[in-house]
Amino acid sequence: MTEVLRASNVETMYGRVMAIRGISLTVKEGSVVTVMGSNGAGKTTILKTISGALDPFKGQVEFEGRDITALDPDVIARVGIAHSPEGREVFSLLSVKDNLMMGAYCRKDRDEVARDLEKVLGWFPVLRTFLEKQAIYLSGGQQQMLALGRAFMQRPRVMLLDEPSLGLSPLLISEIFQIIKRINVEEGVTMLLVEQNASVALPAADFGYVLETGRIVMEGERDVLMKSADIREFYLGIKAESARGDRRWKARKTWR
Amino acid sequence: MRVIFRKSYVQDIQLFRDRGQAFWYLLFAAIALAAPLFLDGYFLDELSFVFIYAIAGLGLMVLTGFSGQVSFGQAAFVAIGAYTHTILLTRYSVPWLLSLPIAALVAGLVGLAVGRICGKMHGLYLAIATLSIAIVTERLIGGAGDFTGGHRGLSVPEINILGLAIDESWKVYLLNFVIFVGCILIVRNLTRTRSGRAMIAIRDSEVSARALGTNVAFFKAYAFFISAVFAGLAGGLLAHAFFYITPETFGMGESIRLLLMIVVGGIGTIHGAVFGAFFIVLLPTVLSWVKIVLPSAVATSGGFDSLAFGLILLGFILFEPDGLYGRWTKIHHYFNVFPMYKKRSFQRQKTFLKTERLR
Amino acid sequence: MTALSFADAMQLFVVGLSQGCLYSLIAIGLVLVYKATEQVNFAQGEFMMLGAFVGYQFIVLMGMPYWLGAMLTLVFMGAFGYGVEALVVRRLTGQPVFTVFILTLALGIALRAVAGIIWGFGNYSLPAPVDGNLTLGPVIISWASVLSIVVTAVVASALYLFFRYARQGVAMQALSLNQLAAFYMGIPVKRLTSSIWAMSAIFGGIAGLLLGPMTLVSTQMGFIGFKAFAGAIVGGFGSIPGAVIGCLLIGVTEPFFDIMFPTLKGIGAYLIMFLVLLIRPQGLLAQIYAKKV
Amino acid sequence: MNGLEIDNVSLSFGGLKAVDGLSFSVEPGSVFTIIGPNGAGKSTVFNLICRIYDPSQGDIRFNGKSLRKAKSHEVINHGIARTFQNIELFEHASLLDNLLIGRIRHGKFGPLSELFFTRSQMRQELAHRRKAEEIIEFLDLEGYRHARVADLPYGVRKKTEMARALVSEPKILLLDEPSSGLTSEETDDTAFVIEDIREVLGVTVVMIEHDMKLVNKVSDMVLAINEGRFLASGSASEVQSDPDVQAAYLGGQAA
Amino acid sequence: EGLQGVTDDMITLGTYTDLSGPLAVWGVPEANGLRMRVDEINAAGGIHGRQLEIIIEDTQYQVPRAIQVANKLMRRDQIFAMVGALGTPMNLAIMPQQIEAGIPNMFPMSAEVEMYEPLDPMKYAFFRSYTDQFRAGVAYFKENGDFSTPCIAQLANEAGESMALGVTQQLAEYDMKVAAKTEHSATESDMLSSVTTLKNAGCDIVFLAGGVRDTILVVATSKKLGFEPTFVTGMVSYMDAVATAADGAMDGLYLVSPFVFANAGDSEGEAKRILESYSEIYGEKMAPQAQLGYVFIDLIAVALEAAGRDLTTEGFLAATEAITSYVDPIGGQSVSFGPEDHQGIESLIMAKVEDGKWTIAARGLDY
Ligand SMILES: Nc1ncnc2c1ncn2[C@@H]1O[C@H](COP(=O)(O)OP(=O)(O)OP(=O)(O)O)[C@@H](O)[C@H]1O
Ligand SMILES: Nc1ncnc2c1ncn2[C@@H]1O[C@H](COP(=O)(O)OP(=O)(O)OP(=O)(O)O)[C@@H](O)[C@H]1O
Ligand SMILES: CC(C)C[C@H](N)C(=O)O
Ligand SMILES: [Mg+2]
Ligand SMILES: [Mg+2]
Repeated sequence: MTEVLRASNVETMYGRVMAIRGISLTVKEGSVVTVMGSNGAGKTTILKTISGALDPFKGQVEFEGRDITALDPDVIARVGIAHSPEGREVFSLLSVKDNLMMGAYCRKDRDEVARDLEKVLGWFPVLRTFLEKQAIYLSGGQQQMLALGRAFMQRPRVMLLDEPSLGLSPLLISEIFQIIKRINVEEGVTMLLVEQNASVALPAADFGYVLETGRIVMEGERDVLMKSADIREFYLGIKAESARGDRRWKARKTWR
Repeated sequence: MRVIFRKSYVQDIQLFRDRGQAFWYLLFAAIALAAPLFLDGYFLDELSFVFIYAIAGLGLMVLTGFSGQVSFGQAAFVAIGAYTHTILLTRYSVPWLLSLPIAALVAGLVGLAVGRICGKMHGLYLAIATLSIAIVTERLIGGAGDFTGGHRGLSVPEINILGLAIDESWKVYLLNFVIFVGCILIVRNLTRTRSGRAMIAIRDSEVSARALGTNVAFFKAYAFFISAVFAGLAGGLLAHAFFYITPETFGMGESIRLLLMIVVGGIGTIHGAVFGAFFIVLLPTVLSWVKIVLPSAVATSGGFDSLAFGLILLGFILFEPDGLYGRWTKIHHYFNVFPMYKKRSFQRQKTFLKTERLR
Repeated sequence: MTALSFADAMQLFVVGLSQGCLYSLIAIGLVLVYKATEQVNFAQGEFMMLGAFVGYQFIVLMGMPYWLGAMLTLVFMGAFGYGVEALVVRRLTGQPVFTVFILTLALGIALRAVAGIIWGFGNYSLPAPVDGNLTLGPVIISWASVLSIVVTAVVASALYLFFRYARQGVAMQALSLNQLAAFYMGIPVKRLTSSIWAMSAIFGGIAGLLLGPMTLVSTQMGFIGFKAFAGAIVGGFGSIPGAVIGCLLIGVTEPFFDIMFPTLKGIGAYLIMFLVLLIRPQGLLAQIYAKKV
Repeated sequence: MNGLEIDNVSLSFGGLKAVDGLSFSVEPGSVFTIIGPNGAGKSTVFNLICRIYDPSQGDIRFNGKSLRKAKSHEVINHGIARTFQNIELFEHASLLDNLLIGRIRHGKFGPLSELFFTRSQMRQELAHRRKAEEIIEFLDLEGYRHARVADLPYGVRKKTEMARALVSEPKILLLDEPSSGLTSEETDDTAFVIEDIREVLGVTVVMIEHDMKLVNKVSDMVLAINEGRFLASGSASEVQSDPDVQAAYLGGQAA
Repeated sequence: EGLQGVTDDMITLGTYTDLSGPLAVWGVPEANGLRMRVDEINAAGGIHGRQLEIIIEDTQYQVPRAIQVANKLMRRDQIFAMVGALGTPMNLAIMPQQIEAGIPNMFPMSAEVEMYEPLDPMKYAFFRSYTDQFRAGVAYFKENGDFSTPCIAQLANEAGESMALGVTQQLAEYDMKVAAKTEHSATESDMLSSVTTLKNAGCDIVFLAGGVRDTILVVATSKKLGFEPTFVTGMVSYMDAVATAADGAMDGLYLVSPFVFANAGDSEGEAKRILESYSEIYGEKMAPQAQLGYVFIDLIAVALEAAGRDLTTEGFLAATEAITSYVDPIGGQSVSFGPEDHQGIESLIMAKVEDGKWTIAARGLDY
């Protein structure tokens, strides 16, 4: 498998705040890679830096060997990287249908687009019932489905998904990950996945990174990570009940 | 770099952050009070204008900077203050000390009414609605015939406080300065109490503000009231500085100038209003110095002043959208961390636009 | 006040209509930019003024045939609008709205000064695209006014369809709603934004060429832009049909207001707008929506 | 009757019945959870309680008093505070200022004492500040006190909203998906926080939540709704074993 | 400790005018005229060995700006006298402190009566007041041709108000009233409604108490509707742009003015030389406002010349007061002052547009 995406030594600042500090990661063609990390670790920042919404202060991002550092996000999107952002970011006053069609803005293959639209509506039947409704009036979870569908409509080579399961019902969460896996397998789309809900994300992934305060503190194949005690405790939520008892008491993460 | 250790909550609330800051502000105040000793009448008059415009700017800052209501009609309230004050002084012989607050209050009440009526309007709608108020006010004052002096205007008597004639530049200067300081303190107090916070809440999210118990309509109107009181006060003082008032004096141009002022100064901060006033008032003076070194064909061409004014503003907003105060804090930071200063601390990240059509 | 004869009323109505159409052309320029970027161009009146002056340059000073001069003017305006966005306005993306207000106000001040320095601060006459009057019974209307009505109708409906159905039209709305997401979709945001400014400047230019002959060309003529604002606001800022409806409403009622209050001419438009806003704070075709929480 | 009562409430948007004849009541001092598939109408119920929407039928009562006449800014005076699903913070203000704004319902409008910052005003401000600090400590937000809210990561913003609701000292707290965007460790913390809110602060909690682990841990009572209608209610385990709930919401795999 | 604005080899004059605002049509040529005469005088060796300097500031026709620039002229630049300062409201605002500061206000570019009344040693006006101008205009038409239904179309500003006042005052002399009055703002783009009002009132004479653009619009709109009363406007519109506007629609428009707008073609001698040399320097026809500027400085020069080398403000003012038989070198109007009379041009003229050009229909108007 070849690498499609590589970030080397990326640092990104918000004004005086350095949000990620020298991050390097690689994504292999056709794989699902997940980035885990607690709040404010910098996961969103990584995705935004890759997709060009933030300019890194240092470091490089490459897509299929091409340097895409700090290009405009629309150029990066046309290269083949779709980003489903944190907080959904749907086009609030456009109809659901227009939202989806905006995903296909750069595509010329009308027939394929129509077929993809059907596919998306098949995955998320609610969207079909609200096709002409303005996106803002969808419920939170419905908007999340829309954002995912829209990213898929781009027919990208790589999808960057920022918390795709945010606000979805348990039923849909498991469905979403099946769909992600399916897109990955059937359509050959590479996935870089940021997810709080590691207990569903990690099993669906091939490889994982763990991020803490802007640094990568752990990385490895899924199976290796699944066995790590820290990952199990802090991200998968699997632990001996007695370890925490019912009072607040925080275990120490050993990598710090 | 100075690190502030906070030892009590009072520190965040009190007037000055720490002793150092108190020292600097008091030093400035002392210099300002002593200015008549070393500045000539010209500069004192200019500074008087700065203070008066700063007062009007503070008002607009409360309205636009804090409560987020953009007003293109602030000059209307200035006009109402100026006219009320002048008419009270000349026609009803009301003592100055009484007339000025009444003028401010009258402007404030008109502002309150406007705020009440426009309470449901947002952004551009409010901006244009207030603009129309300014246009209509100008015309109505002009059309009101003898009572307001019509389009021909009114001449303004000298300031006379309890028999004491304020007839020289330095006296006027000191008077304006004192009122100016008072106004700053009042706005500062507003920012550190409930009403000020309510305004900020309305600016950032009306839904949450309501959910937390803010009576949005009330505080919007209140912001209008306060800002119109300041405008009216500035109007009263401005009338004296102008010696003669006509409705045209407070036209649309004035309203826009006030708005330009607070944005150039730095929207949303008290410093911004003051810095902006310095900028707007002193810029022509600076330009006239610049003209001395320019070839006369350029300097004397009609339109040079406007062009320079427009371009400087343009440049300002482009390169420092945070305004003069924003720039000032950066310079301040630069010196604070001097040897460790890193260029990247000011790297501007890309910013993106998001709709404000949802309320 | 003597009673208004039917003929006079018709005359006022028709002229109000053509005046309303001119306001609409300026307003459409404003709304276009707003629709695509949510920026408000307070210099739109000055764009119109510039268009009139450039037309004056080509047609009067350089003596070109009218239509050639007019075409060149529009080409110039297009390039100008594109350039203004690409070089100036773009730098402020993402800043609060009033920063952009102020930017365009400053741009307007600078443009007035530039025009004055180049062409002088006087009043200049510009030939009308078509001469003569059309007489319909008691009503006299110049062919130039008829032309402005036709142009407005064509422009407004074309734009309406464009935003409704064209892919680029939808994309422009999308980018005004959420620019970042539009970028993520691969929409060429920068190019579209500049194009929309170019379009808007072109409409400003058309308005200038049409208005110039009626009111004389001068650096002050841009102030009429504020009435266009009032019209666009009445209609609901951001809607093309709204802008047209609002401007026509203002254009048509204004002369009747003036007849009723002959000494208050000039403030009717604003009073009408204010009244409408009192009843509908978001204009007739509201473009502001309740946020879902 | 004490507590919150929703009595046969309906609301539709156009043709869509978002809430359809829904009734339930929340015991004071309990943690009440609403679950249901996306678009079931859960957030809409909160919006109805907070008077953002007006129900087309039915009544909402709190401690026996009907809320139907209240304006949306008066709801909090009954002691009802909430958070929003999509986070509605005062973005340009600091976290601390956000919390102080949360204190708005405490304190009267006194223009003179405010503008001249009298001593009593100072005392009031200090009291607000103390309360804010209490909540900051309670929710572990010390590090972010002076940060601009717009710059905070998602999870912290979520917590900030909860803090802002808490400083208003409500009797009942409505939480819309408190754990969304949190890691499982942080979700565990949230569980403790919710317990503390109930036990230490004595506040009734009504929450909308999709994370069944959290639901199981803290809820006294769970209500499942679908398409605006009642589906099931009872203890967490009862509701989760309900076949309708499983089909519509859990997808057979109770977490 | 010398006299403000006067050194051994220099006299500094100041003016504020509109160089880029709505009245820049007046201000820009005025400034050129002022400068031209100053340059001429300096080239000829100055006055009593002193060169003249004139500092011109732009007000954009806004009072606040005017106050600031006037403050600068008076206090920073230390001018000896203010010459040709433009704008009624600006002059009204600035004059009191200017006079207090001992700086004479010479020939302001405003025909408001306050420019010379009440009598003040420090103020000298060139024009007779707007009110007088329009009174004379009314009287002229009462005598030559008469009218029955007089109307006013007024611009909503102080000059318009003063002009309109003249009309009503003079009509009162004949026990007449204004039949209809409209008032408009300066930025109007369409005057149909005003014209309809006037037309419906059956006006046979309309006094246009206003500015430049509005005059053109009212007259042109009326022509189009076939409404053709006698139109009489004021000196503010006295410029080529008005005469040539709207393809001959302006023909027949009357205008009352204290000064005469001279054309190079019709002039001879000194006037012709000035008009032509202006065109050479500034590359355009010498507008009447430029002619005024030129004459203002010329008058100042006359007074300075008479005041002698030992210049004092009093001496200068006395010399101005002593000017009695000065003839405007361009327009030919005579200017005189006296101890009780600080207003220069007495006689008014009636100009008229014929074939797109201003001609003189009558001289020596009065009421
Ligand atoms: N606009 C901003 N300005 C300043 N700092 C910011 C900004 N956005 C994020 N940060 C900081 O950058 C850091 C990383 O934030 P980021 O949003 O990438 O975290 P995250 O891992 O995605 O967290 P979450 O899971 O909560 O979304 C945080 O400490 C945050 O405070
Ligand atoms: N203002 C509105 N206008 C039109 N439809 C609306 C509006 N608000 C909500 N809806 C619709 O009502 C239904 C219920 O929405 P609600 O937001 O209450 O769902 P929810 O249960 O909170 O879902 P989620 O878990 O996804 O947040 C949805 O189908 C939504 O599309
Ligand atoms: C002569 C004109 C320029 C004067 C001007 N209308 C004024 O009196 O203000
Ligand atoms: Mg994130
Ligand atoms: Mg919801």
